[in-house]
Amino acid sequence: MNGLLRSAVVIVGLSLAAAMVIALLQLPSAAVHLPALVAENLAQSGVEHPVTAVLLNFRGWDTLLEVAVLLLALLTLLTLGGGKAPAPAAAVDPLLQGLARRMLPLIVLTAGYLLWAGAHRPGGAFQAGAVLAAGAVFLQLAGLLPAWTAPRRWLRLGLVLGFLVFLAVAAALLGQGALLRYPPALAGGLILLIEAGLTLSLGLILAGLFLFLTGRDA
Amino acid sequence: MSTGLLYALAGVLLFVLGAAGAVLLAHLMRKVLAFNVMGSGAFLVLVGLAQREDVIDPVPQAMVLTGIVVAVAATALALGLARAFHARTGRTGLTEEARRD
Amino acid sequence: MTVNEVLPLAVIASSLLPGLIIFALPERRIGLRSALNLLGAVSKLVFVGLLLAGVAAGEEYGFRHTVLPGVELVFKADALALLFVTLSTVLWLFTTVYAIGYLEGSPHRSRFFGFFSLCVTATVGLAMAGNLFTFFVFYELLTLSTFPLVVHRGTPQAMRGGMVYLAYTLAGGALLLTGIVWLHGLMGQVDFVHGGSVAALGPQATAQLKVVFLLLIAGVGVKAAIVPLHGWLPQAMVAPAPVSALLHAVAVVKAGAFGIVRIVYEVYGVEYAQSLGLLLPLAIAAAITIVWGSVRALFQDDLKKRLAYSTVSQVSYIALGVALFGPVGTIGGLAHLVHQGIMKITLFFAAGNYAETLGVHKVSELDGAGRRMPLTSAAFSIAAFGMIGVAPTAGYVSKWYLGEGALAAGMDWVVAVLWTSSLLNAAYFLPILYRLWFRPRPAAWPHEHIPARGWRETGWLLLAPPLITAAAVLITGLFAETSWSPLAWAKLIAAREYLQ
Amino acid sequence: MTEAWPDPAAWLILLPLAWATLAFLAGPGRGGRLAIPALAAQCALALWLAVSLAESGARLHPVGGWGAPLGIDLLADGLSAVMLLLTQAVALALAVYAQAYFADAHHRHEATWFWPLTGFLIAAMNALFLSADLFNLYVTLELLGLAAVGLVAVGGGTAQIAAALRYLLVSLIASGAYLMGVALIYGTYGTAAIASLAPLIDPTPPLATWLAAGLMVVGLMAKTALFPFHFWLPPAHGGAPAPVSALLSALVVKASFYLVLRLALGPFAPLAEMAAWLAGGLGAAAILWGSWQALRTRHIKRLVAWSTVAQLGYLFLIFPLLAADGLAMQAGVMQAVAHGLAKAALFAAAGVLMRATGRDTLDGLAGVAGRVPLTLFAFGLAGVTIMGLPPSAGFLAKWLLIDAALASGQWGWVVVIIAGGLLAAGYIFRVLRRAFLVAPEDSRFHPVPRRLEWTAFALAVASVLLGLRGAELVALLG
Repeated sequence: MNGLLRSAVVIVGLSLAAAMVIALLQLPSAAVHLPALVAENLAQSGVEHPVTAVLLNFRGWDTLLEVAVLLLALLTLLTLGGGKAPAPAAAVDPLLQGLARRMLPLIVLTAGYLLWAGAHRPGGAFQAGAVLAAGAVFLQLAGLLPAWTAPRRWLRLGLVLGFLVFLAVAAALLGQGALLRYPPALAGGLILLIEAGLTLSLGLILAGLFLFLTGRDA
Repeated sequence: MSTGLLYALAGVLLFVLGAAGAVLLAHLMRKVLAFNVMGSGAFLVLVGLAQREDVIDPVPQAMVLTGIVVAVAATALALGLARAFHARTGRTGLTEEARRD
Repeated sequence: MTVNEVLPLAVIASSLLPGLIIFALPERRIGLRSALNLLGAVSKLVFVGLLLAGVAAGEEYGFRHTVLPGVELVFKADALALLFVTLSTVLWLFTTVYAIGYLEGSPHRSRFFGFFSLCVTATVGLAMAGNLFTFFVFYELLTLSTFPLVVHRGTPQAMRGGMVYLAYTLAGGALLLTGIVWLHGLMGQVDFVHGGSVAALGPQATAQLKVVFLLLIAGVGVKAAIVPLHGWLPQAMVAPAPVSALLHAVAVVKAGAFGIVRIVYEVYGVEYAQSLGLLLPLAIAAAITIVWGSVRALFQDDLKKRLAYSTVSQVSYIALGVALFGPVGTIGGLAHLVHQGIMKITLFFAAGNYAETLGVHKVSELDGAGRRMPLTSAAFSIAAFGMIGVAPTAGYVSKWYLGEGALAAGMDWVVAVLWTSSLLNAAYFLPILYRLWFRPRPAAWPHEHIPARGWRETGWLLLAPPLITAAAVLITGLFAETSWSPLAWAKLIAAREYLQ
Repeated sequence: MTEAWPDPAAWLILLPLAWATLAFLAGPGRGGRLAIPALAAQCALALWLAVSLAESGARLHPVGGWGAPLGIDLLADGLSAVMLLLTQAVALALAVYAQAYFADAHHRHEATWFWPLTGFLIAAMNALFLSADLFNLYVTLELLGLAAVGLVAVGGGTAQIAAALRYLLVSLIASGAYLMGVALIYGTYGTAAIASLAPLIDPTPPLATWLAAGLMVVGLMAKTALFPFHFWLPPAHGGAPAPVSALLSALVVKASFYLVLRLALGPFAPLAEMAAWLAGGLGAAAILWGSWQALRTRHIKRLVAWSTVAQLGYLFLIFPLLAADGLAMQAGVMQAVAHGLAKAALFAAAGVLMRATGRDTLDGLAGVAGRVPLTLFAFGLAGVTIMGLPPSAGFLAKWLLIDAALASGQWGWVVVIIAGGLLAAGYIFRVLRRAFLVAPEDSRFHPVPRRLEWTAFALAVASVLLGLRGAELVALLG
């Protein structure tokens, strides 16, 4: 049976690839031109950088659900956790620990910059969160941060804070009339507030994805 | 044959390779990696096609950002499940003959 | 919601509501359960009485409820419906009394009487259905509510009987559904109208209409136990006596026969069916079933199996009456619908008493039972004579009219069929009567059980119903020609069907 | 377009997201008290939405106020209103059921994590039913998939982990295919908004659109566990705890079917005829194969899971009939609603039966009718809907399906529909039959919380009552 499946998948794969290549080569030009629309509305979006404008304002709905997806993935990992004792700390390398202690402030600074830069050049909450998470992983590998087991109240609050802020803003705006319709004057401020909350929570969530995993049956 | 279209074609090949790998490979780790290759292929096509007439379109880039985050979440979940499965059964694959490797 | 709309619903609710309450009753509340049962039966009788008076005076009773666009749940209490409703209401009262006595001390009685009430609700709903859709809804509800009754004892053979019953009835239901939806597709909602409404479809649809007729009659024929589709009936004898009585005299089998009547008279119209040449094959199938059922009954030693095969043959009298093109045959068939019910229920009540009191299940064990249980045996004998068609009984009247109808329709071979079946009836009933009255009683009965209360024979709850229904067999026979007999009502219906 | 009162549709998404997060924040044990009132409110919102749609037909809510090509639209029309009502109603009933089901000591772990995951699951479904943007649908599909996988694994056993893993891998590959479809569509037309795409896609589109439609539909079929892709469903739905299996079988697989229907009626309508017979064929195969497996398996929940595989086949039978003038679409949605209610009742009843007898095999069921009569009655009523017998909603769906099939002269589907009904009777009575048997002496029964029985009964009665009054549902669907 396995040989049959293997050859079937290969045949289907090749024919699909060929068809797609042909399709792409004879593709007509697109009927709708969104870049023009984005440029037009960039002024009211509250940020200068088009990608951040799309991410946080024009398609802010996608981003809200996307954070929910990330939070959900973490929840599911927690359900798998037996909450057993964390693995014993690896042999500590003094050079690594020294480097980690000196790198930490730099990591936090970079994350802050990325968060702020997001408004007018590539950057934003996700990139800042990723950097923070990387910092946490680095500390754990260096033995300065124990692996996490079942999160207690404060950690849980940290994990969901960003998402709750985003949700609160969305609900408040919906109360006024339309979901996620930032009043032009407040758009920039609201986006920054949401991005700051997200940076903290995404940092904790992404770090959690790694630290909760290592916490068990290494 | 603009560069955007070239990336899109590469994306197509990556997609098909990743999909075939995800179906055929038995080892869970390889399946998750293949799934990520597949995702990257789709993202390449998404951005590549949008720039095939050398006009930078921010919307697909935002979509790709969202897609990457979703892919990270899915990969983390897959790895978590694979570790839990390995911890309970000692096997690295779901199918029977996966017991060997 | 005028009175004319509420009354049919009241008839249905009078058994549905007590049924639902009984389901919820704990097992030990015997008094309340019996009271609810009897209250339901009596109130239904009252409502039916009102309907009878109204319809006789030409009143129109009906209720419509839209389920889907173009599909309505329609109730219409017309003369034909009330024939069947009256029969089932009256006999349900007696069967309930009998069941209360018969099931004393046995487990799961709330469940039994709950489904018992649902079964009668389905029967009455089916009788008063105003279109094929409503008919089908209650036709399947009848199947679902009788299955738990057939398997009530919970023994493996009861389960086998139940499974066979389900296989036949659900398959029949599937055929019926296909036919109904097909017809629905051809002409929209199919209401029951005197003289039928299908003729309006014109000549190009005749081929399809023939196939649809086959589907409808096959679907309904399963419950009417026409020969190739009758296999479930003898198997369903595993059920307790009141259920056999209900299934074979009142509800299931009659629903099938009633379906045939509705389809031939009020969907196709008897003239149009005759012009399509559909009545002859139906008559032939009915004739075959009549003879074949009686022949098989000859060889059955188990008393209830013999009565079951007798039912297979007797119900086809109704189908035969319907297939005889002419008012007299119709009157014979419709009257037989009622007469057969009264006679067969008496036989089953008696069979139940023999089993309960003497532990007798086989015909061969019936020697001398007449003297031991005189009243029950008297009732059995009267009903047996009725089945044979001896003079003063109801059976004689319906067979007489069927014979007349056959002559009027010029189908002389049908008279021969009627005679042979009467002879066969005699062949399988008279030996029983001989054993009952003229053979010496055995040393000891299989397991005799002398009831504490009531006559030596059995409790009065088990004795009164057969006596009353046996009396009814005689009364309907003797007073057939009066204005309030089932025969008169059948004449009223036939007059309305053939008016156009 | 924004009325004085804000649109109930958007609240239907934000509310579950909120209570899911708060349930996680509140920690173990307090989730149920939060979820049930919230779900009741959501039911009210969904009902209000449906009523308000009855007059105005459809209700557009541009998120952020930007409108179709640039921003994302939330569109609430008859179809989404019906699916929302089904989801909230079944979720509320199952929440009441789950709170009692997980109440005892050794279900603490499930009790803790069931509520946040279910909250995200319901939020994902509501978002999916309302979204009118292909890429946003990808995100909602992912959110739904991960929540469903999490719920399958919440039981914690090895079999459940393996089933969750298999389900996740199939779901990811399916999402990947769907995403590639969206990428091709965006590349070809420059937008992912359904409203803007509909006028652009003509009956003879470029090859890329055919490929995109194919990839998206195949991906969604895999997520709906339609016949060749059904292998992951029985272990996942059969192994999970009863309330989870009920949620998955009754609701989750319906979401991807809804999406296929939405695409076939909306943007890909011109292309629908071509592949319609394929969908119908797979549906017929699913009915036969699912019923055959249900007739053979010895475990109650595995039987009910295979029944899902079979009943999903009915949903795909409507595609070849969509062109006919009958009410094929209404039939499909009626079947989805009827199956949703009945399947939730079946799994709830199966959960009670397993807890009462302590075993999950059919043979252990002998005589259970005496012990848990209400549950048996619920199983019977739900079975009536699955078999498509009157007076149930399943029967109305079957009636409409046969009517549409006859109207378009496609006879084959009528035979399949009738055969499917009889096969369903076959496996439903396998359970009912054993329940009526006399209980063997050695069998001992454990007491079961009354609330479990009443919830299963309420769901089953709902599926039957809907059978008496389908006119409003059909009217709502337009």
